[in-house]
Amino acid sequence: MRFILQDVGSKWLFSGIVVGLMFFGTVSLPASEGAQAGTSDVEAWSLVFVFALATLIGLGVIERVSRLLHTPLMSLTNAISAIAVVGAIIVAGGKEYPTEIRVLGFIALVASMTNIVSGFLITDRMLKMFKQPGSSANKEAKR
Amino acid sequence: MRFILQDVGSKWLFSGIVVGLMFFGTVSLPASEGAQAGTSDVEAWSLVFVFALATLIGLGVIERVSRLLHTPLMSLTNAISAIAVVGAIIVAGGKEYPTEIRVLGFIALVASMTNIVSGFLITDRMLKMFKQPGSSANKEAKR
Amino acid sequence: MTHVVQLAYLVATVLFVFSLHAMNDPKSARNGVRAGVLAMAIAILATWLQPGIEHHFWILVAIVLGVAIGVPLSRVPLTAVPQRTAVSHAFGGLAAGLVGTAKFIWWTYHEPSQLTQFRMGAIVFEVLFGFLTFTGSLMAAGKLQEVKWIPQRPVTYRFQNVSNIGLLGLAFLLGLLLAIDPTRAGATIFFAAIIMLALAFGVLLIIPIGGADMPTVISILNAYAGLSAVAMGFVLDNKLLITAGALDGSSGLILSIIMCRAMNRSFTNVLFGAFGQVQAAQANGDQRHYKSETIEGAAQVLGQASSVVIIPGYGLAVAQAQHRVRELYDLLTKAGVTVKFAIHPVAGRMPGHMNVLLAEAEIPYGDLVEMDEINSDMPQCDVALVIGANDVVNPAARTDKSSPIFGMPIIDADKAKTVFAIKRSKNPGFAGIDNELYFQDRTFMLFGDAKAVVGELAKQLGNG
Amino acid sequence: MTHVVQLAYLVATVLFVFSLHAMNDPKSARNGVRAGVLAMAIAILATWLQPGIEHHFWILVAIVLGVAIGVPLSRVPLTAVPQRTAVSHAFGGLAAGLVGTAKFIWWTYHEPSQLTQFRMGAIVFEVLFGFLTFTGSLMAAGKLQEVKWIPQRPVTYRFQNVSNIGLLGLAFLLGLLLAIDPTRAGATIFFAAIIMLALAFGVLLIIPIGGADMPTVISILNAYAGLSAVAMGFVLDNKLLITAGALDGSSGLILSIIMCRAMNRSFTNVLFGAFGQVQAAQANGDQRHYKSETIEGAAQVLGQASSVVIIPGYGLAVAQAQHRVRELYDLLTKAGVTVKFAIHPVAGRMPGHMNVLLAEAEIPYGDLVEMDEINSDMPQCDVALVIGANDVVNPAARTDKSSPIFGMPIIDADKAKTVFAIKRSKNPGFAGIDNELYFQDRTFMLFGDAKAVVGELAKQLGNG
Ligand SMILES: NC(=O)c1ccc[n+]([C@@H]2O[C@H](COP(=O)([O-])OP(=O)(O)OC[C@H]3O[C@@H](n4cnc5c(N)ncnc54)[C@H](OP(=O)(O)O)[C@@H]3O)[C@@H](O)[C@H]2O)c1
Ligand SMILES: NC(=O)c1ccc[n+]([C@@H]2O[C@H](COP(=O)([O-])OP(=O)(O)OC[C@H]3O[C@@H](n4cnc5c(N)ncnc54)[C@H](OP(=O)(O)O)[C@@H]3O)[C@@H](O)[C@H]2O)c1
Repeated sequence: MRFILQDVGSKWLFSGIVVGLMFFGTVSLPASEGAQAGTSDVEAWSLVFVFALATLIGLGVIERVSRLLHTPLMSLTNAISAIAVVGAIIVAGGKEYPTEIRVLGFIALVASMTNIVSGFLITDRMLKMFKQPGSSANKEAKR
Repeated sequence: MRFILQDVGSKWLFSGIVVGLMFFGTVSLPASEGAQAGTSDVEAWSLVFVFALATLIGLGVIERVSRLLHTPLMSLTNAISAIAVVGAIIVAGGKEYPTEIRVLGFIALVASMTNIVSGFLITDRMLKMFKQPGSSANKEAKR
Repeated sequence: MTHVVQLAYLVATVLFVFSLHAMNDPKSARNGVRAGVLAMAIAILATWLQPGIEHHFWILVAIVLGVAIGVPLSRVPLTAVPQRTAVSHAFGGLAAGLVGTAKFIWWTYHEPSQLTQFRMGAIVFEVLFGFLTFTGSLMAAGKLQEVKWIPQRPVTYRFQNVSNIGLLGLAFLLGLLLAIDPTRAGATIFFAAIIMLALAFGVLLIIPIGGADMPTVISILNAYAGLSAVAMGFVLDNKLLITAGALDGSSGLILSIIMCRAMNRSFTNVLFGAFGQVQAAQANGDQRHYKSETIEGAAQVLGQASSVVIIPGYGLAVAQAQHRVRELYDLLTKAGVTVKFAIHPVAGRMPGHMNVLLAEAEIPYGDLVEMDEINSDMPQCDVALVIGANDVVNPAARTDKSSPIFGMPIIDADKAKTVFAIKRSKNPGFAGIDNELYFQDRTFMLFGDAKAVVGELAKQLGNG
Repeated sequence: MTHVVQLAYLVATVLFVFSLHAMNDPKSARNGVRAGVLAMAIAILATWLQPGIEHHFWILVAIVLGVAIGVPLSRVPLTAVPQRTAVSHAFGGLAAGLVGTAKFIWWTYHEPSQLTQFRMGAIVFEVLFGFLTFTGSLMAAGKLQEVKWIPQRPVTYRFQNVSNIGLLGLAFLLGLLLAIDPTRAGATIFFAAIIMLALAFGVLLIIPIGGADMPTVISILNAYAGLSAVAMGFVLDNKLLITAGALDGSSGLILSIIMCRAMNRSFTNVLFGAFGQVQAAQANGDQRHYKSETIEGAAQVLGQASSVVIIPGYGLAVAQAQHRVRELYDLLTKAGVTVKFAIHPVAGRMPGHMNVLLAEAEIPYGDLVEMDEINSDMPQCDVALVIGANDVVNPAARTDKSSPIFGMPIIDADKAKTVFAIKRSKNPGFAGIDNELYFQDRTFMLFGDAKAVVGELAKQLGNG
């Protein structure tokens, strides 16, 4: 966390705060209807908590990723961000949706699946190349 | 996380799973009334998510605490666990509660406040003693 | 208002995480305390100012009382820190248990429709962990404080483990029945029974554990106190309770793992092993021969060494010899000797014990070296000065497969060119076993109280 | 069913965290990929098997199509990895944007009561970030791939930054208005305008940024793609989307911080600085004098050295010389020379570029040393062999306050006893400035393509 405070400095903190405030503004506007429809206030805050905690985990975990692996890390997170696939399935397959909406979901699903497949495959392809010092492949080559 | 998997091994994982399952069992029992009363299913799961994420953060952060500071760490977390104060205030001060219930809250509040005050004070007292190598207090003593 | 409260709780959560994060370095650690205090203040204010909260006088009185008890509790001597921590856990468990009980009573008698299965399940956990932690921690504190009517030695009897686990299982069963039908007939009796079982289990869990295993037990109880706060969060639908409790729980978990690992024992062994019972039987040090050295001789050797490693242990804490050690450190450093302290993770009686002790004497923490780091330098070390340490320098852990501490990582004092060992008698340490180190050729004993012996060493060096 | 789905999402969340955690060591990294694949499979199945989901044929076709496009995309040469990543981000942004649009249309026309302010706000964020990432990433990929009709150089014009920010501000304003009253008259027009503005902003954001700054931009777009997934989670009330998106967002954030820090530049400077525009103007290397060395001479010096540090840079990647470097490494190692590789965090064109490249040639990663570690050893190093690196060894970063790279941490190649530098010409590197290193007394140039020169060096050493 200190990492962040030092380096990003004003800019990111600033934009973070702006985004946060906008969100907060949106959330805190007096709800125009009862709590039943859509996400209730408390549930919305639970989602914000989940977001904040996951970000803290992310910062902690990514900071410790080996410098050797930053390129594969980029493609791994790329694959993970294709989690949008979940939303795409819901829209593409939801029984209540008319075709024109499901077409949007279909495109989104193709796009996400592409990311998942290519992201994981290329990450693994790169990681396979990292040979442990003194591993057999390496010794053989040194022969 | 590997830390955990290696060392606690079967025992804790096992008890963790038992606890988790019991919880899950409790949660997944068919709700006997509508979703309005009490916590809804989805909201309950949000709380479980918050718990899981906070635990992951805790494991990551505590693992990195300096070995020098394990004793102060014990008293610091001790103070933090006095967060039960929040529940105690709600019970002690809730306007709808009868006196006999508020007495329980009162005792709980005294107990938690004791922990907060003594926990933070003693932690700070211990931390104050840790002198940086070559700090002025130290140089003076070396004189 | 909900939004303000929830935002406050979110800020408090982040501050708590930051607080623990800051403990990764002594330089930033005090900021951690500040962040923790701020977070707690925010949490208290946000809760208090909610519209549903009245009876401000009650709250105020409780807070004043809490401060009045808390301040003196924070002034205990450092040797009493483990007991204080245990008492604190007892308070924490009590608070969680009482809040759970209050909510149960309220919902059962006033708003039964609110008592969902989910909430009932959470209340059962809260009350179980809370009250178990309450009595368990009080027992642990008693053993550590060596209160007269609490036996220090492990107390064992036939079918102990079976009956304990049976008790806990019964409590769980009752809890499950309650959770299935929270408003069943006799719910209050079920609930009362669960409380009684939890209270009893707390006591019975600690009885078979020896006083010296208490630090590990306290850490586990710490985790339980955290879990009871988590359960309270589920009951009250309060995310701050969940996050703070989870942080606390993981801290207790990791500290107990570290201790168990550094002792090469398992949780099961600590909790059910009745360790320390056989202590007296195994030691037979009196039959063997020790070489002694005079203070003058030892002071001379120390003064002529080029590197000295001091290995402190529980005896240093008992004798409160840290300030004398500081004098010795200053004199040797001034004479050009490199002095390092080798800190074993479980030296003393709580994690980090030696670090706080030496920090109290203002020894710069840069000279406190962890076991793994110093061990590779031990063969180059001229003098290893063992002050009140025993098990943590016992080479049997490396060599003797039959030893109860076999496999425990130790500080390799036996590899130093010369070893001086300060202890009062021929008695063994916590694990109750002989220490080969004391019998080896290069080891010389300096019998006596650590404070006195180190003081005299310093005097000799100062004069000479 | 809710419970099964939610449990599956929780398990997937934990697996994703584990997946990233495993990347802290190359040994465990492939387990990380496995955990990620497992998590994704669980997430997909849990979602698909929900009762509300039908039209399985559509889903199946989409998945097959995705696989059909994804597999070839994963086989691109390693030099094209940055472009591939950018294209992927574009897909990710597109998916998020489309899902947001679909939900907006559905709720507006079919279930307006469901379109709460909270959801509307989240949809606005999702669509903004999604479509901005879509066009922005496509532009970035184009610049990296050096597509003809996308200008490589930064394109600037008057009031560029002001108008860009104005555009974004307008989109935010429309979003705010929509969130205040989601079912207002003309909501669809507002929404369409937001999409257009986001698409336009994505293009305009990238136009003023030079091709070589793209890696940093890609990382920032990565963070945006993550944030759009988070917003989608808020829209769909789906916690897995939130956690995975947040992990992704923090990864993008941290990688861009690392790059900015290693270049000693700020985000603002990368995004709005139009860096690289003035490139040609500053270089005047042609007027100064270089010392050259023959292949034979250099091979001899290398063979007689006792320690060689190889400093690879972007040129090594361009020339695809890694396998030749491997030959050289083998020959030198066999001759008893200690060979280490000094890896600068931003050598090449993406973070960790050199590591993957050298790993491809099966050079054991134990010999790849980070900048901070190797710098203290540089004065003891006999030969520093700079292969296609320039800015990362430019001592002006340490000494010349007026240099655009002043303050950037560099590898101290200039402190080695002898320096050989391989490059094709007298042209400057990415920052477009002269490099004092090439003019110093102990530096000898080996002009030519990296692959050819290193190959010949190896041949000489092999024969000699
Ligand atoms: N730190 C933790 O977190 C923790 C937790 C649980 C268990 N433990 C256990 O505690 C033990 C710690 O090892 P240790 O080497 O520090 O201590 P130890 O093995 O208990 O030995 C302490 C030694 O100090 C001597 N001593 C006691 N009072 C003294 C005095 N006033 N002056 C001089 N010497 C004195 C004792 O011998 P005399 O009686 O002859 O003087 C004894 O040999 C380990 O077995 C560890 O597993 C530690
Ligand atoms: N890695 C990242 O994540 C990242 C991200 C953003 C920006 N950057 C920037 O990229 C730069 C990286 O520094 P760097 O030292 O690696 O590269 P550089 O400064 O761009 O220099 C590359 C050198 O390689 C030479 N070269 C090009 N093709 C060659 C070939 N086929 N054979 C031999 N030499 C060849 C070039 O000279 P000739 O043309 O004379 O051959 C040039 O001097 C830094 O300024 C950094 O800030 C990096």
